[in-house]
Amino acid sequence: MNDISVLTGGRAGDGINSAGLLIAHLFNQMGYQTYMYFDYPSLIKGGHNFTITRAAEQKIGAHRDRCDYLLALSQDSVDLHRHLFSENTVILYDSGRVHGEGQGIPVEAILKAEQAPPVMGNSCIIGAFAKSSGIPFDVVETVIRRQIPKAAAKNLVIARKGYEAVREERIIPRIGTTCCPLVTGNEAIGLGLLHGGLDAYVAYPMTPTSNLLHFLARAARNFPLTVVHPENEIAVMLMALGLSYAGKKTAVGTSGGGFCLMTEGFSLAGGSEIPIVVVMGQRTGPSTGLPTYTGQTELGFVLHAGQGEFPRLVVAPGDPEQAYFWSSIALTLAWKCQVPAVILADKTLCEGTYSLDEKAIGPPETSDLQQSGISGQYRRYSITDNGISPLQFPPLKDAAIKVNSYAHDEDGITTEKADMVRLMTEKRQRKYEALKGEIDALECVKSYGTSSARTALLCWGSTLLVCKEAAKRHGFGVIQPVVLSPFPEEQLKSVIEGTPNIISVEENTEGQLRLLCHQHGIPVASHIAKIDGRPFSVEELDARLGEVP
Amino acid sequence: MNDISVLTGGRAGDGINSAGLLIAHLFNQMGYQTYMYFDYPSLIKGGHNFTITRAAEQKIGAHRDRCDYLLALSQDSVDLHRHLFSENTVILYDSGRVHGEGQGIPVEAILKAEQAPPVMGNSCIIGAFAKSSGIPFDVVETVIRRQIPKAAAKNLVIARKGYEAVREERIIPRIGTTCCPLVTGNEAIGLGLLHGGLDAYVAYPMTPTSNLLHFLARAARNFPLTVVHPENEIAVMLMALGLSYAGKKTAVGTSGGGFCLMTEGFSLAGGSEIPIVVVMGQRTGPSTGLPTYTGQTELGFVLHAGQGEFPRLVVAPGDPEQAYFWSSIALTLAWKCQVPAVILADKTLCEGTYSLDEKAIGPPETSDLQQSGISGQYRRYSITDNGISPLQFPPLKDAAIKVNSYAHDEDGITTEKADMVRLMTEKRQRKYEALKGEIDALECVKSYGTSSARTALLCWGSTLLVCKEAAKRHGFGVIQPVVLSPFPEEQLKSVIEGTPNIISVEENTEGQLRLLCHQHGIPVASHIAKIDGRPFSVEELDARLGEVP
Amino acid sequence: MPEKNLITGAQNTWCPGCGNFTLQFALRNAIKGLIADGVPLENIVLVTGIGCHAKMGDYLDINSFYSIHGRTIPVATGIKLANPDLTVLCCAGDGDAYAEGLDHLIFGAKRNTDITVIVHNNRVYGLTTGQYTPTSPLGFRGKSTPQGAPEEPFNPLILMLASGAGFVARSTSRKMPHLSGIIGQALRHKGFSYVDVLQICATYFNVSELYDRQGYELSDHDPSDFSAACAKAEEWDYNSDAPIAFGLFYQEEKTSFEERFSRHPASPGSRNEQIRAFLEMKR
Amino acid sequence: MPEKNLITGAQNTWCPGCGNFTLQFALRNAIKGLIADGVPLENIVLVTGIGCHAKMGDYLDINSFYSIHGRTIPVATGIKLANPDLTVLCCAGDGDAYAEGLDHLIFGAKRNTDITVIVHNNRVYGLTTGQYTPTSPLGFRGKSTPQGAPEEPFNPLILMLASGAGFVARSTSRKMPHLSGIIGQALRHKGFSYVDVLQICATYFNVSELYDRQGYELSDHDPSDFSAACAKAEEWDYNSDAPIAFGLFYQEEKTSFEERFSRHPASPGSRNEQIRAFLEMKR
Ligand SMILES: Cc1ncc(C[n+]2csc(CCOP(=O)(O)OP(=O)(O)O)c2C)c(N)n1
Ligand SMILES: Cc1ncc(C[n+]2csc(CCOP(=O)(O)OP(=O)(O)O)c2C)c(N)n1
Ligand code: SF4
Ligand code: SF4
Ligand SMILES: [Mg+2]
Ligand SMILES: [Mg+2]
Repeated sequence: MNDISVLTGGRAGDGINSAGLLIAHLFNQMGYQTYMYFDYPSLIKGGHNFTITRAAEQKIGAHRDRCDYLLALSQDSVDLHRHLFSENTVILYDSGRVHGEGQGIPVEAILKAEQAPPVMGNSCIIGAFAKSSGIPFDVVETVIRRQIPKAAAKNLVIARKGYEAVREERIIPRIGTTCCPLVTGNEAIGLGLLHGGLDAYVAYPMTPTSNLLHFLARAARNFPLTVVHPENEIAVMLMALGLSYAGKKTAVGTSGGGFCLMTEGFSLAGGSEIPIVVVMGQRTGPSTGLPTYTGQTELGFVLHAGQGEFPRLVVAPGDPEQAYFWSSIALTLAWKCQVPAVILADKTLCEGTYSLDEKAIGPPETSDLQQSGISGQYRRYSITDNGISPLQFPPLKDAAIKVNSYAHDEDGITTEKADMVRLMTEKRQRKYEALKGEIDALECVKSYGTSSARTALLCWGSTLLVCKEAAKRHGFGVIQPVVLSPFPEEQLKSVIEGTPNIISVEENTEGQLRLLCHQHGIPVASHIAKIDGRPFSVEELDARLGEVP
Repeated sequence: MNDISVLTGGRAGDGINSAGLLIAHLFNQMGYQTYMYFDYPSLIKGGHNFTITRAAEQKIGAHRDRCDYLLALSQDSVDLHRHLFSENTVILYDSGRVHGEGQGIPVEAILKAEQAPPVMGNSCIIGAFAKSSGIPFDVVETVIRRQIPKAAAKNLVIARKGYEAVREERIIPRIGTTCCPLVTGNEAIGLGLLHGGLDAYVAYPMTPTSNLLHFLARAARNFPLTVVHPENEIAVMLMALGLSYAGKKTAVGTSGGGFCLMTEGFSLAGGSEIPIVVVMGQRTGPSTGLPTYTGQTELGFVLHAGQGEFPRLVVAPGDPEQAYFWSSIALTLAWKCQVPAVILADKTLCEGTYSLDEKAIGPPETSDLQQSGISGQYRRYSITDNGISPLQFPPLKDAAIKVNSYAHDEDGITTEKADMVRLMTEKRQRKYEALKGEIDALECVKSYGTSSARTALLCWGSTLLVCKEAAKRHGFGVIQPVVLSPFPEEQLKSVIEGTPNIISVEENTEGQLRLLCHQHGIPVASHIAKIDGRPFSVEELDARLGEVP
Repeated sequence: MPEKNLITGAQNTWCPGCGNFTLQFALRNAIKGLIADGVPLENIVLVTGIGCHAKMGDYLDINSFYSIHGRTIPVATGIKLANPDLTVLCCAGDGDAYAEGLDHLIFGAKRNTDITVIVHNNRVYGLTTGQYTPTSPLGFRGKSTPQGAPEEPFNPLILMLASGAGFVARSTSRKMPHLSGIIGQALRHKGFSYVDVLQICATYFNVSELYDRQGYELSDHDPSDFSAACAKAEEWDYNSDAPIAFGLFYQEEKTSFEERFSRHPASPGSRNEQIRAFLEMKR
Repeated sequence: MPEKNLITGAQNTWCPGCGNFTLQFALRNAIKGLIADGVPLENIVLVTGIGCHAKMGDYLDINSFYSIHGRTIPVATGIKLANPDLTVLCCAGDGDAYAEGLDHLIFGAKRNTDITVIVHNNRVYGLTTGQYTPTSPLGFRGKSTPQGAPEEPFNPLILMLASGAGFVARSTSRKMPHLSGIIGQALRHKGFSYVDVLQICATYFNVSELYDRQGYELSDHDPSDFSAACAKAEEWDYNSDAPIAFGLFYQEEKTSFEERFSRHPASPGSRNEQIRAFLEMKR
């Protein structure tokens, strides 16, 4: 089985992310499934960045520690990763910057000779990598023409020089033709939202969802989409609710710190029954923490955020296909049931690049807004059997559409009467049941290889793919609830049935999903935690699984 | 057993709260334990307000539905409460405003005759009440002299007129001499904080803790206390953290909506290890909800608020003695363990008036800041066995005291290194253990009458006293965890042991404490919910208990 | 359409003598004026904060978004962006707009969103029973400042002028026709319009006497003259006893925020085709 | 005390050419000046927000509170209230102080808290890789506005003047000695002092040429003249190509916020006695 891992390292500003991505595209052209992890600190230039680009025959979404190729644009790239090398590691380095073993490439000299700007150093290295791994130059050419269309010619000249500067070392065989589109988790979320009918996106920049803002801001050229970046997250949330009230399917994006500021508006959405989707990308906390690293510490927070009780949808996609599918669903269901929804992601998913399996993204049926006939006077909160009132937007002839953060009556007028408060609370509870009915009709709990296994890993969000890979090595199954609220208790119980040992794998301390399972009477005995902001590598999780008694 | 309940009703602006309180003071002088519930909508003048003042021989803290005396200053006071009257109810009304059965008092005429302002109408009614219930006028005199010292003479004249306007109907016997100080929950919390050494209080007004702000703002005349009301809750939290950083023991107060805005700063406190106390008064949500009514819907929220994981102390006092005791403890422990703490109260507790049992408030030992010797260079986050670093404040000679919201090293300098992040996360986990040790040394789980009972009510916060009263009628015990984080799992388990049936009683939908118990492997089969913003009355809970299978 | 009185059946709970009554009727009149001009009633949306002022959302029988404390302006901005055909106005309190959510007010002006913001400036937190606000005078003895407020007020007109507001006016609940007129003008102004209404709080800050004594209506004032507007606005600092001008201080037409959001060209294909095209590029 | 260089061992991670380096040294010099004046080093506290600018908290070897995005000013206010003997200064970003936390800036000025706020105004969100801020020019093509920012910038000097700031100055990272001087003056000003520093962002908004070409130092300007200050501040609107003045625009001494918090008389009894006295009243 082919399974290749390329580490590309350099300083921030060297374009390491792009370099890793070009390599992923080379693999893509060679027929491989790919995944790219991008590790960078919170700074703009300098420091140490690296990508790990992997290629394999089957679907992957986790990095490996073992490094087959190292492309070093800085000394740190060699020095900091030594423990990942073996004698088989092919090392290519920029001989102007690195004292290395392996093959040096005089990047600066090449650029100078061609009067090319420093950013083109990447193409030089990519060319060299292609040569050393036996990737034909025409593959490089295809990738550069597609990915750097604006400056393809010059980059190709540079790449060719890099190609010629080294010798073939370790061949990567072609295993097929072009595989898949390569997308980041952020892009998959954005596309899923667009698929679901997104009209507006409002966000204040915050890692790891800033790139979703950037992606959608660009997409606004091609889609009928309004993208706004307001003064802060409070404004984001309230502006979004204004857009929703006036009929636009709207989402917002942030990370934990920004989400804190949105919680008051989140409760407003819940109480006044205004649909909204929050893309909540987790990173390492508490507080500012490690802004560019990952974590899974906000499950409890998003489940309980906001004062008062109200139904909410929380989905935590584990791979780009789920990100696409469930983002679309989240938007659709938020609107159908008039509830706030959270797409709970994390830095690993948001900023990882994956081969997207287009067949697996659905597309889910975009069932339209529930359009109960309006008979008689329109009342924004009319009490219905399923708790869902007809949703209309101004201007609506002969009607005043009144939404209200106070306890209110069917017309949306403030009430303080105990009876009406109870009726409206019960109405929202029925909406919860309606929402539960919607999710029960979907496969909310994914399981992989559980039929024969006596042990399964329980996970949520981006740890899915590392769990799948590590579990296979141990003959374990994997169970992943994608929907976390309403909690798919029955589906989870039926999936778990017959698997006596459950090990939760989460990037937090105690296992937040694990505790949630306990709440629902589902015991989860062991927990594997990760708390340093780095995602599990396959080898690391593999070893940790070996330690579980 | 003497058990008297007086309902006083009128419009907002009539001073119903004061009237109810004067009645409580009459009872207090007659040797009774008292409790007053104040029910008012979110408006300033008009509408319908009422108080229920109860007196009993044993400690009470819940209202009864049965009404023994009705003092009606408005027609609504008669019309809206008819279901509470029996033929024995003594009705006194302002004959200028109310068409009533019972004894009318020409309040307006009396005031006019004495050229007294409308607010003195209360004294008139109080006088009448005293007469009708056989309370000697000298008791009225004592109360008015003590409680309205500035205008005692005139009020006494008016009270006398009221006294003379009616006849004795139903005697309330004197059962002792002056009983206790009467305080609201807000005052008990404020006094407890002062007892614990509060230096500064920062808040933005929000029911039900606005009165705590008002109380402490006045107290700042007598205590070395800085009270600030800034532009909004974000500023509140951050200003408070600035005060804490510079060495002032600081608390803030708010309700759910304001707490939303504080969550980002709360996480900052957690991550940067700056002590802070949040008085969080719950009211009916979601969103603005019913601002002047009650609820217990934010337990899950305060337990999970803020991004990332960090230790926090959460205490939920159930009566004014606990409010005093645990507010003091919360401040002390927040500082000792350098964690954020939440005093989780609600409208019922905050704005209820209770007889305070001074013997039961402690005072707990105010153990001082842990003063580990500083050897060598001061490092704000030096890694210690119990996770608690020495706390010092600027100016500290030859040291830079650096706190940091980023992941940081021992000096407080930002780090992004996986190892240091793990060490600091573990340090905070050890602090959690230290905090757990502190609370384990205290009685965190109260139980009443559980030794013989096979059934116990499980409750938290202000429902304690109604539970105690209703449980007694059924021969049930009552179990109340006062500390909710760190969860006193062992104490709770040992208290619960031997009580096979546990019924949770909470003013929320599903039982948030109940779910928390499930998480800790403590099954709670039944749940009695209340969701209309009104606290349980004794009769109501009694009846609901009767329905539990 | 039958002449509607625009008042809902909700029970009114303002205190007797409250300036909000005047505001309510002035607003109603201004809205009737709009309708007479041909604006469909259903195209008007009111956004309120939380506080006494905000009860307007319950009382006026028009589309309304009774939002949360301090947040009228972002909500209104979202509504206007969603549908520029709507006439969107905010009733905000001074606690609301000058304290809790001041930043949004300044950004509303900066962006020149075409909304109207009416601040019920009673210079006190009414609904929370009388604390000082950013426009209460220095030394104000409210419940949170029993020893007197430790801050001088700011001058919100000056702030709005400094923020780029294209319509800056002041009126008072003591002058119903003036108030109706100013609100009508504000609603018609294209771009961000702001009206500070010195509203009497009968219960916690009744300075009717001051406003009656010192108040006068602007005349001979050129609202296109920015410096003159600043000078007039500086006349009274919300603290001392000085003449208080009512009227339109400043007006300027500028491109609005919504206009700068280019309407999207009819996209060449359906959403799904666009998505497919994007994925194709990523292959 | 041995001469300290005031710089920690933390690795500096600003981009080559970043204006923050100039700010760092200017600040260090200004602090050294204070120390030379007799201010104990340990009495100086720096509060930073989050962004490139905020790394100052790591780099300067003085007391620091590296807070969260947009919140330097309330933190600084709390510190100053806790201990008026401390010299408290903020390094804030323009995203920080003009967007996320604008309200605090205005209230800092309004209250006249005796703190110094230095805004590293690079007119871009640096650390989040280049989005427009409230002082970016109209049409700025940042990552969140690839088709150009839809808002005109506001003029923060005018806002600060309108908010009652008693010390309003501007400098630039292109003029190290000037910057040191202004910061020194700001630190010495009793009351709220504000310095807008036009800082070069080498990576996302390098307008060195503009600042060098249009920048000039104020002379013949009377900083006690409010109108003159406003006029000078209006000269350049942060958008167009006009002369950009550097220097002290306005200065006025006023009572500070802390001073208005009356220090409490030595209480007649201990805390517990006071508590008992209160309870006695409630009996
Ligand atoms: C986040 C938040 N904080 C506090 C409150 C409590 N609150 C309700 S109304 C109000 C003040 C209202 O003052 P203002 O805006 O001036 O309105 P007014 O009542 O004077 O019309 C406050 C502080 C709230 N609802 N939400
Ligand atoms: C509440 C919150 N929202 C967003 C962010 C993400 N964030 C970090 S720095 C920054 C912008 C910084 O811009 P600026 O204040 O101008 O500082 P600069 O980097 O330009 O110095 C943002 C948006 C955050 N940390 N917290
Ligand atoms: S408190 Fe003041 S503003 Fe509120 S309703 Fe009463 S008079 Fe009006
Ligand atoms: S991004 Fe700009 S502000 Fe940030 S360090 Fe680089 S040059 Fe400086
Ligand atoms: Mg007000
Ligand atoms: Mg900036």
